[in-house]
Amino acid sequence: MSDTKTVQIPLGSQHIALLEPVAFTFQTQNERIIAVDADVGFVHRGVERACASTFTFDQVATVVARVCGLCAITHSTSYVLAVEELLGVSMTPRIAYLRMLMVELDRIHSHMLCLAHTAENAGFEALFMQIMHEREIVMRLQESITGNRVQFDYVTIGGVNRDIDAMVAAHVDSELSRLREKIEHLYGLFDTNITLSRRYQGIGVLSLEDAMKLNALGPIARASGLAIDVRSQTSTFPYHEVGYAIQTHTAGDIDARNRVRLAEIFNSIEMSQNIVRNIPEGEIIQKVRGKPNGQAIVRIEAPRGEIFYLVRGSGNKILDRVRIKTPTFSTIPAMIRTFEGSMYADAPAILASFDPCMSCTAK
Amino acid sequence: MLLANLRWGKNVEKMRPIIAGVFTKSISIFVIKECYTVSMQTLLFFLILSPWIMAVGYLVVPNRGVLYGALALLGAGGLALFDTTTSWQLSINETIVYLIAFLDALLLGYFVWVGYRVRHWGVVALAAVQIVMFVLIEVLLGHGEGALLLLREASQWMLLIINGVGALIVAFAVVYIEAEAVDAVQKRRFVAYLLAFMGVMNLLVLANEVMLFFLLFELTTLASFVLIGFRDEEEARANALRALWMNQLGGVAILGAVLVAYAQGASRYIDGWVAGEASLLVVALMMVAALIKGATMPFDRWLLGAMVAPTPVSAMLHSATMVKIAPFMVLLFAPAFSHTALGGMMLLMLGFSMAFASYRGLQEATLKGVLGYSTIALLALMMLLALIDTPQSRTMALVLMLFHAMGKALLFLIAGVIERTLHAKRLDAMQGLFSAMPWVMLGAVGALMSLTLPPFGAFWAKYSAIVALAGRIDGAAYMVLVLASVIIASALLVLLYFKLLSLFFATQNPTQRITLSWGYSVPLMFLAAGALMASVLYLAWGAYAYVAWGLLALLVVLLLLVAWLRLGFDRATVYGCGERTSVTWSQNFYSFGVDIERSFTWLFGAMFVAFLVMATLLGVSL
Amino acid sequence: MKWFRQWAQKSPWILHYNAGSCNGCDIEILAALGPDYDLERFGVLNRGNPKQSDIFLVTGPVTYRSRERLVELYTQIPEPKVVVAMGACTATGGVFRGMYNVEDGIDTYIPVDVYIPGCAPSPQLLIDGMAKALEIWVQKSRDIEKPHRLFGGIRKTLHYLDRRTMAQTLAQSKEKEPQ
Amino acid sequence: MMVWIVLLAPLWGGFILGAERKIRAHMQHRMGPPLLQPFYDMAKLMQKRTTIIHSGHALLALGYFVTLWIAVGVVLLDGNVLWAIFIHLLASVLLVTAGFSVPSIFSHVGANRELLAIVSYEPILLLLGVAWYVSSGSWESGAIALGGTYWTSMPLLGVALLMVVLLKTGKSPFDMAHAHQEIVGGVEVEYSGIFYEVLYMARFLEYIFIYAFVFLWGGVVAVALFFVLANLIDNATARLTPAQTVRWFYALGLPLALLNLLGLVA
Repeated sequence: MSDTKTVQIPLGSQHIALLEPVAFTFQTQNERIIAVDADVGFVHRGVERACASTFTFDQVATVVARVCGLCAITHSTSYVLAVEELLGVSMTPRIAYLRMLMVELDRIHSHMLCLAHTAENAGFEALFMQIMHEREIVMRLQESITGNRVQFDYVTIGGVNRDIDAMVAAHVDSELSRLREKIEHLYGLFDTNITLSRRYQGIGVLSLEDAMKLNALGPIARASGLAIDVRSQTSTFPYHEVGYAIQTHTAGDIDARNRVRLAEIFNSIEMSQNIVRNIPEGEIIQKVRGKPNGQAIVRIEAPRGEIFYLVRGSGNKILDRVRIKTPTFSTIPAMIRTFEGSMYADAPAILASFDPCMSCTAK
Repeated sequence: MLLANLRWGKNVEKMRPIIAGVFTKSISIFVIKECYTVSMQTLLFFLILSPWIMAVGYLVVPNRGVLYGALALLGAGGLALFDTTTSWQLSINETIVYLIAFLDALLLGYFVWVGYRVRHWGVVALAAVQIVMFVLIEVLLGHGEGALLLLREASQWMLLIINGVGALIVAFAVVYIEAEAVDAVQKRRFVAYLLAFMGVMNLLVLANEVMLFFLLFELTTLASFVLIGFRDEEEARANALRALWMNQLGGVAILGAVLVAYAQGASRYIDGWVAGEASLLVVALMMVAALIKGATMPFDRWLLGAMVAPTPVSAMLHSATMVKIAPFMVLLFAPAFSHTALGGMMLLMLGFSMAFASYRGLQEATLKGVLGYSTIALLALMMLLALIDTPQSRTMALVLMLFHAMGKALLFLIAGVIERTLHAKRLDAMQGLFSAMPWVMLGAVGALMSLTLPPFGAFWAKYSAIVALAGRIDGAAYMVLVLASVIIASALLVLLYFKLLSLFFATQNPTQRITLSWGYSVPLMFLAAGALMASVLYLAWGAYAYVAWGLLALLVVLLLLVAWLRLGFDRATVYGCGERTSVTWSQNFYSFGVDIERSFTWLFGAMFVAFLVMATLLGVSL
Repeated sequence: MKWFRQWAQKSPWILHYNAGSCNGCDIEILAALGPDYDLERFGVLNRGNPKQSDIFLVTGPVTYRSRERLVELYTQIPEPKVVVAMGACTATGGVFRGMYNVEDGIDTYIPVDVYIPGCAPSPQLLIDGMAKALEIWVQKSRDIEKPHRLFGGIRKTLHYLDRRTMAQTLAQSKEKEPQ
Repeated sequence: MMVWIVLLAPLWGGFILGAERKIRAHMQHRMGPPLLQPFYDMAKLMQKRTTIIHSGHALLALGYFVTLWIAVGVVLLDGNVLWAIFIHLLASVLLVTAGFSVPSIFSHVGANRELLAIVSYEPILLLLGVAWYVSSGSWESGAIALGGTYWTSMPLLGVALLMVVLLKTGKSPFDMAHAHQEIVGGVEVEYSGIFYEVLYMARFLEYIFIYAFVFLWGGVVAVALFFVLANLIDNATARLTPAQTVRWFYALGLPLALLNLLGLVA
């Protein structure tokens, strides 16, 4: 290896392995990445500014949902919770359960999309197809509960927009059971498929020290053995009532991240089933009066990790400040660290396993 | 049964005279009519003597025009001789014998002095050993009756290679050395050395008396020592000394062979040895000399060290002269060696050496380094073909020698051009060369293709090596290993050659066009044309000729289209993910770790020792 | 050769570019490529390479930074090509309209042939839009400046075809065949 | 009949590819494209406007296609199998040269991987040829076919051949040269319109070429079996990285081939 010169391989802003515009430039030697340059600002639209200038506070929930289509529900829920805090409203149990149900269903479909996309980027088309096929179960459930597949604008200030009746609840219950069987089959595949383990195990390792030092969040941190989860740290939602359990892994590679996601899918299925079985009776919307005044902070565990909302109002219709900190933003340094030393051929799979959400990051 | 009608083996033997005939008959009309009609003996003496005369002449009168004319004559002489089929020999003569002995003594004394001057005691010790053996031989061994010089089939091929390719290299070197930072006398001396080297080689391929052979063998060692050390730098001196002592080992082996032959009552004539006078041990010792000269794997370092010399020297060593002695020697001795257990052992060594050299070249970062390892690999293939010793494989070894000489010379000269025009030696400095000098680089691509791919020259050797080895595979399981290493090596060579291309084309901004002077471009053109013509002529009568012709026609048509018909389509920019980023280029290197390489080196050393031990045991038991 | 021309519309290859979307549309494209909606049964392949694509499927309201890439990719797709704007914000800027870093819909930069409404459009809508895009693609391929045959046009234009000559050729051929 | 197969080789290859896409779709619970989809794609590509980087790049694709066709002809028309393999090598190298001849990074990476692919599969194919020669005493494919099938005498070489089939037909786990998710098709990336069509059809020829070897090895049954197996494996595996692929070929495929050859010789 007597040569020190490197090849630059760009990945993005438009690339087939990417869903979103983000430009990486890899410095490689023999396809081994030695340095990474990331440019994540392509999706910046100015949502925060618009939330504090153009839109009134009751419209903002719809706008912040468009920060990211994958975790739209967590964005709007966080915002709504913050505003409700400022307005002095607290959730009734039924509203809390319904919101929690949607957050967990969203987590399931987001994790499944990540698994599918990782498989596709590792060149396993059939697995992609299989997971996408099973993901449709969740998508249909979401449609049956909220009326839309992706951007469902379900949460509103004071409550939620649609109720579920007993028939839908039973349907959700049975479909989730069906989904669990399919995912169990999938879990076996990750164990037995030899090529999959070659592409996943020991690839893209993020050590525990790096995870701590570089502020990794969510499933990525938990896959490295860092047990952080907002769901266990806050009591915004009554997670302890529905069977929440933190899922961690120690290896820190792609495989560990996949397994943490799979375990969380199981946990979310269990929680969702508990929710629809034991859902309390009550109204789905509360009367809300007044305008937000003061400052509120809300943290929620989105599929990718902790999402953080700061809302500040001074009694006007238009808010003073909406600050959004998203999990991918924190995870990017860890992602870059993980790329270094990997093969370029593994880069798309590593990238997908981090499940980055650039439109969250750039807002 | 469309293609089966034309079989492979039928036409091989017909080819050589046909090639030679077409070559000479077309060229001789214009250039060498006189030369062609003179007697064979005159022609031979002309070939042997004229390089020396030219060398002295150029030292005295450095006129480039005269030199070019003389070189043309020399090349034409090599071609003309190629056509003849009669055998020729020169009987031994008392005076010459004493002259040879005197020169031998002089040379060995010089080696001692060289070793003493630089305090390199290895060289001194080896020279001392040689002197002792030499004295023993001169005292003990009688002269007997035999041929001093002998024109064999292989000699004809070698004379063609030495004089045809060598003349072009010298013509290139005259211009190349002009830009070197040395005084005028040194420049003249450089050209004279190269010419003298050719003279030594011309005589060596004819030698039949073994002490003459030894003298010439050591003279090539001396010539390479002088030429490698021409740039009087620390590294150059060290590498020159390494080349010296390694090749001296070969000399010791030859003298050892003579002594053993004396002990067993054999004469001092090579044709006698091959005919069965000498025991296996003698032949094995000669093979050791060949392995060292051919830079086979444990001895590869001297050839790679030779890279510090000016590029024409590398070209000369790699293509036309020095290392070609090795397959030539194997060709001489193969009939007495091929079907023995030692022969099998040597096949294995050569196969492994070929595979490892082509693998090792994958890590080289200089163009000359890559070419050096590829030479080692192809030399092993030549020796392997020669050693298999079927009529077809012997021919193929010679064919490979010819095509390798032309292709390698072309590549080395191109490396020299790059060195002179761009001052680049490392591969990463050679980006975008294609836009700078398209024709030269097209020649380089052609040369690379000619060394591996159908329908060009060297491919036939690769092909027939596989065929010949498959023919001997039955009942000899180790042959599977030899075969496998040849096959793997040929795949690795494709990788080695064509990964070079990645940089030649790679540039985002077209660089400025570089025009070459005639002194550079004419030898290149001759070599390229020669390689192409020889390929074409070779094809015309080969098996599956029409398939090959079709391929060749296709390639030519494509090249013509590229060159002249700028296709009527809109030009587009390359895809860069929607971005316009600047890109740096490099090329890939492949390695599986230093540890494994070191263990391979040990393996080769162990194999060589085993070879020696086996040879001794067999020799003793006889 | 009518059947041959008809064959061509059965093979639309798409190039997907996210020009600042919220991912909602993009994951619906993935879903549509999945087995339940199976875009490939119409011959759709996601090539990811503008040079081999026919349908430019854009999502997002075009942010300030992605517009150059958008135009670059558009120009790299060889004609005939169809641009499909997927989602409300791609058509008009949608909810992002007027934000300081947003250019309010891709038709400010490139001509759009099909607008698929919705936020996010469901896969069914996407398939519907694809069908519409194919009709337009056929229409465009009739009107396109034809590439010359492999070696046909070379002598005429010496080195390579310029667009003016091609336009002239096209105009002449249109005069000849009465429509 | 063989002449017709050779002359219409792209046609048959297209059918095979179409059938394969259909089968793969069914394995993934999809409907999949129609059987004639490859031909639809061809028709489409012919009507696209073609842009090229430079004429050499475009023409090398043509050279690749024609040379590959010649290789198919040699192996099917009773030619020498070694010749066929080497002509195929020439074709591949033309493609590699094309890949290197444009200043596009994905094309370069793809060409490099193409070279690695050659290093991986070529020894196995050549050893297969040698094994046939040892068994049947001839290098001509006609004589090899007359020698019957080689199921029993070369089972391990059959496994190695299956690996080569996977690599040559661009199937995971060994589809490194075209790895769409990483390098957008590798050497194909800069081609468009009619020249991309040439490469697209060349892929059909690759199918015919490698399945001709399978046919020689084990007759029609083997072709059917390998076809099904290749698709099953493709559906059940992820794509390995280039380094891993080379390692698998040298640690598994090549030893298998050598062992089998040793068994034949000893």
